[in-house]
Amino acid sequence: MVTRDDYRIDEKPTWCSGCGDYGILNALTYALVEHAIAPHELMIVTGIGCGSKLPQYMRVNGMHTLHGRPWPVAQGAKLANHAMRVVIVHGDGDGYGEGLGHFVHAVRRNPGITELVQNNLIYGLTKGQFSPTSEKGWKTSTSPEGSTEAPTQPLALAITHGATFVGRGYPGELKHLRWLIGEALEHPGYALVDILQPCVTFNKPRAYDYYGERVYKLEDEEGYDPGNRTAAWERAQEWGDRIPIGVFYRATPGPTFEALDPVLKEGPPLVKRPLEKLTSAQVESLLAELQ
Amino acid sequence: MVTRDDYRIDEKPTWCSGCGDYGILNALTYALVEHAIAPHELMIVTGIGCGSKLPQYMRVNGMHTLHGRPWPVAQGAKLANHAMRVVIVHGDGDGYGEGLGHFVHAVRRNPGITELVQNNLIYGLTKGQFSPTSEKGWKTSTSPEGSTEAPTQPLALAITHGATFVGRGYPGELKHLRWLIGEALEHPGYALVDILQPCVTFNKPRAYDYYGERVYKLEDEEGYDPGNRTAAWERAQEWGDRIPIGVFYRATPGPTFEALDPVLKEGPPLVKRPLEKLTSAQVESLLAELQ
Amino acid sequence: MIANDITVRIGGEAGMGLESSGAGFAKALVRGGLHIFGVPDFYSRIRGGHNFFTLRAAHDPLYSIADPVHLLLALDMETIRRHISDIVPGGAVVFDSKDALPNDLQRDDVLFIPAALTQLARDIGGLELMRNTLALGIAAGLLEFDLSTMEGIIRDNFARKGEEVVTSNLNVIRAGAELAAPYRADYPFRLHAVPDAPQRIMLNGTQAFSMGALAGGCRFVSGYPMTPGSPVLVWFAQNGAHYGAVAKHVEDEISAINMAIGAAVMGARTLVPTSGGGYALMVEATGFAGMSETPVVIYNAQRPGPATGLPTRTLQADLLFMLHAAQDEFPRMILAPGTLEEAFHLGWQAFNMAERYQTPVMVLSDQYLADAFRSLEADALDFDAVALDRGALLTNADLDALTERYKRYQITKSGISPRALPGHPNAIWVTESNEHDEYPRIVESAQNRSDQHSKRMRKAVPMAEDVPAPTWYGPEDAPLTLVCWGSTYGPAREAVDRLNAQEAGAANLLHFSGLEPFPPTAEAELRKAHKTVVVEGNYTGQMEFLIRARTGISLDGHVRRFDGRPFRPEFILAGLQEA
Amino acid sequence: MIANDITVRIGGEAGMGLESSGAGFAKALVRGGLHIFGVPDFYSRIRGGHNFFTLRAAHDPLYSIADPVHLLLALDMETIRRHISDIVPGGAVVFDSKDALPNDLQRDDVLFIPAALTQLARDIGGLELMRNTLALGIAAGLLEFDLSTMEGIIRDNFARKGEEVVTSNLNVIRAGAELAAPYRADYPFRLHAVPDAPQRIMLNGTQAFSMGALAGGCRFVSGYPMTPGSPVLVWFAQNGAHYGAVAKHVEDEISAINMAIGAAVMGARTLVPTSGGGYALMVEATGFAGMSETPVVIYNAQRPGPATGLPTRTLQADLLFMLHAAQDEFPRMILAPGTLEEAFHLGWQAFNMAERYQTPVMVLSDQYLADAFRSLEADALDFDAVALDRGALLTNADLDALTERYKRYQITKSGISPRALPGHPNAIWVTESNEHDEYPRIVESAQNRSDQHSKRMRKAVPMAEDVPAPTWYGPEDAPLTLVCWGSTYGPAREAVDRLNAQEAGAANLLHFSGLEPFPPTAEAELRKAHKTVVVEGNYTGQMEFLIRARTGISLDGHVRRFDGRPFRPEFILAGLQEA
Ligand SMILES: Cc1ncc(C[n+]2csc(CCOP(=O)(O)OP(=O)(O)O)c2C)c(N)n1
Ligand SMILES: Cc1ncc(C[n+]2csc(CCOP(=O)(O)OP(=O)(O)O)c2C)c(N)n1
Ligand code: SF4
Ligand code: SF4
Ligand SMILES: [Mg+2]
Ligand SMILES: [Mg+2]
Repeated sequence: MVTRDDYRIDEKPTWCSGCGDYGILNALTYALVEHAIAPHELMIVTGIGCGSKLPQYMRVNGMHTLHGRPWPVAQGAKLANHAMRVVIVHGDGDGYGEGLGHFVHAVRRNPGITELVQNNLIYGLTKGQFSPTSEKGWKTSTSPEGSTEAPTQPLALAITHGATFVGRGYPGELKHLRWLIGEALEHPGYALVDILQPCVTFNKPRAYDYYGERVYKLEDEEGYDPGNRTAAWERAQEWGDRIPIGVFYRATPGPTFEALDPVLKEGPPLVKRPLEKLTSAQVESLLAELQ
Repeated sequence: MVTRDDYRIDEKPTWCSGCGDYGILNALTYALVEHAIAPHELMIVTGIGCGSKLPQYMRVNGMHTLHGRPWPVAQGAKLANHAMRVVIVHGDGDGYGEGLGHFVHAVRRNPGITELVQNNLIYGLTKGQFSPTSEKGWKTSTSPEGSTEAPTQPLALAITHGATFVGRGYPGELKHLRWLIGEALEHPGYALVDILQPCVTFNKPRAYDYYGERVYKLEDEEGYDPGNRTAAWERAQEWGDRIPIGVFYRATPGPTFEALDPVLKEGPPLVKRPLEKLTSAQVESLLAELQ
Repeated sequence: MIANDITVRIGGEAGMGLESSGAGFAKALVRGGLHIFGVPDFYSRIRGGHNFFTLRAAHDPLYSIADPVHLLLALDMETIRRHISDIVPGGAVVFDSKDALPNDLQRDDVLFIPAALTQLARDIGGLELMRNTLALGIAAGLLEFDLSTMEGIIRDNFARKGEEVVTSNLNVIRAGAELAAPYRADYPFRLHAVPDAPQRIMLNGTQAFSMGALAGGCRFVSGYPMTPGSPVLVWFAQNGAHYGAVAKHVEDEISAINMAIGAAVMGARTLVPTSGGGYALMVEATGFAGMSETPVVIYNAQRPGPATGLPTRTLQADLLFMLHAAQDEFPRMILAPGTLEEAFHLGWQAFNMAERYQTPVMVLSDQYLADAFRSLEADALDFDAVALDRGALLTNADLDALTERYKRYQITKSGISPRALPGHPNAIWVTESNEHDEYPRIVESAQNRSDQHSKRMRKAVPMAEDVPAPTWYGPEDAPLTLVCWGSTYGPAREAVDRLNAQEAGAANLLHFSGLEPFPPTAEAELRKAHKTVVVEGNYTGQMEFLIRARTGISLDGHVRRFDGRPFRPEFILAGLQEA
Repeated sequence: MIANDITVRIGGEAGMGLESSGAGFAKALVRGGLHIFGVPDFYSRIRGGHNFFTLRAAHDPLYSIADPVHLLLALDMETIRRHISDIVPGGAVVFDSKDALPNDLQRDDVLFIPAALTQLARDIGGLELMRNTLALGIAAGLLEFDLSTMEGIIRDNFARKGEEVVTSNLNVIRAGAELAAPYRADYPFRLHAVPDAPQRIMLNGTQAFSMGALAGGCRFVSGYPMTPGSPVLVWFAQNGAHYGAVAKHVEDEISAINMAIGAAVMGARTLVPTSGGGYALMVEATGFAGMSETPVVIYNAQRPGPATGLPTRTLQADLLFMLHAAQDEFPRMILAPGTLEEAFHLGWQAFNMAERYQTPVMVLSDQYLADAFRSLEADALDFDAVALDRGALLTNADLDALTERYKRYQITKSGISPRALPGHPNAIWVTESNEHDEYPRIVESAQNRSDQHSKRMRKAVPMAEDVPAPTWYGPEDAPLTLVCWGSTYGPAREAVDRLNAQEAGAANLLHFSGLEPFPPTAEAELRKAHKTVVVEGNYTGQMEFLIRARTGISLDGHVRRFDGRPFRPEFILAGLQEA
């Protein structure tokens, strides 16, 4: 049995008190325990940012990589050892900014990877510049007169590129977030959970009180059908007085990227296969080409 | 008056005979002439690939940049001199592969730039690897058992991120392509024209005969309303026995990226302003902060 | 009573506002006629960790901080734990009386001043965060520094927050000063304001370089936030618009430099600020600027790596990286300012060089130079000296007169081809990334390649004449010569001063602020030295490597540091014992 | 009748199929018992331009092509225009009789053979494209090379296209041979098959390196197409699956290297093939591999730049770039094979080194080495010599026995920390990009930084013992020593042979295939030389720079080439006159 203690480590997070990342860490740990995933079966891949320090605050395998690059690292890890659970956790700047290209390319491959985005609509670690999800007009140190860019639409974008599990969570709704992460972990293909993460230091107007008033659950929404792709795309763009959380879109995924690979589609994970010298038959077949 | 001769240069394209890039070069030149845009008022920014050599085959200002990077170069050019027309021309590998992140970020800024994509569903210049728009299962030198990735959805992606002119052309429909490019050039904001470009050497199954049988014009489609964003998003994903060309989506754009810049919103283009030493008043105001 | 060369250190956790209080106190000292040198030491986190700000003040200009601390303002116990051993005998520690002082942190020769920092801040000011202000009040009281100057700073800084905030801050600082009074007799150090001192300015390397760049005509800045380079981006984002400079925070570093190149081709003077890890993503485009002969200035405030490394710390380990960055070869210039004055002057000169030679110019700063504050005379940033030279830029009249097809990459003896900005009907051309001929057309012949590559590389000849020559400091013909580059100048200079104070004529300093092209005078200067010791902030000795590669000269010794902390004179002097 | 050391060149436009016909002819010669050396010279375009394939054949092993051409097969007039002056007296030109031969291209001492190449190819074979085959038939006829061997190749190559294609190709080649008959009397050169020669193999550097890598346990290749590096990616995409190697063409170079790092951390031996411009985008991640101590092999087939440059040409100008790539410092190994055998052996050894030292290993190839074909003895690729050494890799049993928290970055004397692969319950750890302590936790203290940075850097000491030492070729103690690295070995070796043929003992060669860490024996070897001349393919002399930086030794002269073309022995000999 997996318990919370398995994930406990003697390390105090360096996040500000009140930061939404605590709730995410908490929800993730609970979901992992609930779904009986042990630390050694799991690899958490993060980028660079406040939230990306998360693997330091759990007892878990992690890769704390480069800003914007967890996606390729995670795909390499999954291909090399598809028996491991691979979960990406990173910020909006990391995932939807510097790493946006990787994100889209990864989504269309449907790797068996779960992605959680600590979306605080700001760059936290570098002290408060506007991010790719900041609203137009947002004033920050690098946009003193307000950002002039429309925010990215990561959920709509994932839906557009064939993602089959697209959700949004909010640490103010901790039970819901736990459930949502759990559903994502159980999804047999790529799953995205975007998380409204309050940054109490650099994005004060988008803190718990703001979301508290606006957030509603799609699961409570009469007639909302997460199987309707077009409706999901439309709903994914809703932002204002009402902000939806929950599962926007869910469908049965096709085979994953790793399952489609000619080498990996059968047999044990790549790194579990013995690493040996080529046999003489193999050498002969190689040399035959050269004669 | 601008004439075709203004654009003529004594340089034979290095494209294969029958390559769709000839038609695109032709249609672009005609559209420029029709819309009375003179070569010196225009900057064509390209990436790296077969089609990206285009500015060598016209008498025009060009920037033949790096693979995947025309977007940032073009935005820099436009910000520095917004009086110039800036047109991006590049391949699918360049624009939707290596450069995909820049593409999305640029779209959401709505710069006053027209983008034409020579989309041949293949890497031409590097001799035929699958591209981000290649269909799943496509066999190439780097996908001998067929690509395992779902293609990017650039049109749907642009619509999702607020583009207000999104079209697709086909050099087999030259008059239509000319018209389409012309409309894009006149659009007072960011405009995308994706172009089905037959590559007769490395993508023989997707040559003129294939498209000839499948392509239809949205302009001829009863009841199709390019003002309906959701319908446009759906239609943009149609690909198979019927392949739509024409204007998928058109709306009135907001102010452009350059028009929203605090420095550029008024006055002449940046590079037309005299470059002079700081005045003593300016120096004083700078030093005042330090006292 | 020692009233000169006093160091005050304030320490606590991230999020306690140390940076702004430290800077505020520093400014007060400067207004009080003192010279200061202030260095922040911060963790790469928003909360927690151990941050501190060291502020040294003296009557004469300072070039470095120094080890001994005269007054420690400890907002937490960790501060005492870390810095107690740096305190000079007779020095003092101010700490929050809510915390018990453990025995192992006590020292007999140090004055401990417990004060109810948190509680008083809350009671008097209404906000715990004001305990910094309280502590500074105590410092002012203890050092007998003029309180009204401190009050002036508070008024300036908080004016826009309303009279109430100003008043509560004033109350807090005054309370602090009063609190100090009973201890003054037992504390020997003083920081009296210097009457009739000229009005001076205080700034850090970020500001000096940014102002230099702006003065040098920089009108387009594109960057992506990365500590410690982003302060230049932020400076331009916040100040640029008033002076007609466009500043864009864009999606990534690749975009930042390519945007700058696009803008530069059109004719804007462009700057790309970053740190080493961000620069790593700009390597390909640096080559594009080299190939297309596009002027662009790249500013790298170095920090320790590799990879994410230590984001808020300092190092000088990107020299050889930037020197060789990008596939194949092209001429580039590398400038490494050692002082604020150099940061300002190389700031504007970089843009002239870039346009004169139509190639990338790199400015190597580091976290230490970027963040450390210094006082300067009001006229030290010599804006009058600034001159804008755009190099071989064709005017509209030149272009009107053009009768043949314009050759953007014309082969010339100097390697420099007259440059037209796009937009003129007579000069229609393509910025080329492929190898090309003069027009440029894409041409692959061996002869053309050889001609064009040689043309580009040839630009290094005139560039070498223009690169700043190494400069001497200290007595001629000293038996010991320290050799340094970039920000190490300050502490090395003070180390030399101290050596000469011990024994006149003992040491001098050869400082490089131009590293590529390698200054032609360098070899001769180096040969003048007797015993040479390189002082630089990296593990392998990059400057030593470069000097040996360029001149064959193996220097005699070195003092190196690679722990992310800036050099101090004491560190260098200790290192010299072993070098 | 000269029947040894004959050079045939076939030239025409891109799209005419020269590459495959050249390779086919070469293979036939090898099957005929001859040694060959074949070099493609191609434009960066799909159609047009001027491409040619040079094939030299001899009885003894060849290490280079040479200047004189004995037979030119000209598929267009441009081929004659460009190469007529390279033809030896008595040599011949085969050209398409549909084109008139201009007067200025005629030479009295050359035999011109007009043949209706296009028409006959169409008439006999049904396809104009078969004119290559026709021309090769003429070549075989003229050189009296055994036609049945050529026919064998045709059968092998076209078998899967059906009997009809085979037959028409055979008809075409036979027609060519017949066409040649009447000219044979006037043509003095012959390429007779060597009876009873052992069966040999023919391959290029791409194949040699790829096979070495595969043999060395490479099981994960991620890349993005870029000439001339992509052939390795394509090789693995097409062959890897048969041998259990995953090969992925991904969205860009940044992704390629980061994927490889992810896979390497999990335990796969990973390879990233690219060219310089692609590598430019991998710089940041190289540092991440350095910091996180992740083994990854990076293969760079160099081409001329900067920027897009000359995509299909060769150069050796990325040495210093790769040596210093990425912010701050970390140990790396740079290997530069000079021959196919070295490409094979360094190919597998690279993976051992990477895992042994847990750091990036870089293999520097170039377009010339990657694309040039050579014949080798059948057992020249010594697969038996391959040994797989995974270094300090903890076994499951080791991990089962672990009682304390696993320290991924344990401080050790050698700097190498025992490595666990993720997945074991006793070894739970985080691959860290920030500076970290042994576990690793993110720790910023000066002491920890110093300890961990030193630990990493220390690995360079054992690495230096493992880096290939420079090797000598030719007589000891010769008055002249050529010094080279990488692919220049072949032509330099032949230049040395020729010098010694002129005057016994005149010259030898010191070849570097290991460049970083700088081989400890290099200085002593260099000091043995009397007069040293560096032969290398770049403008500034990067090897000279490196040798001076590492040893202080200034070599005596150099022969350089930077026009994108490979060295040939004649070029070196001519250069020596000036060096
Ligand atoms: C290549 C590179 N560029 C820039 C940085 C500096 N940097 C560190 S974190 C960060 C942004 C963090 O924003 P986000 O991903 O939203 O995370 P948050 O801190 O908000 O959790 C940046 C720009 C870096 N480390 N690497
Ligand atoms: C950084 C970088 N990576 C790879 C390449 C090699 N390369 C040149 S063109 C190209 C792809 C071309 O595909 P596309 O953009 O679709 O253009 P096409 O040739 O099909 O017109 C590639 C991968 C390069 N020049 N630069
Ligand atoms: S700065 Fe914002 S995101 Fe970062 S730890 Fe603090 S509250 Fe959280
Ligand atoms: S390879 Fe394809 S895209 Fe390139 S020129 Fe030929 S037909 Fe056109
Ligand atoms: Mg964020
Ligand atoms: Mg393409």
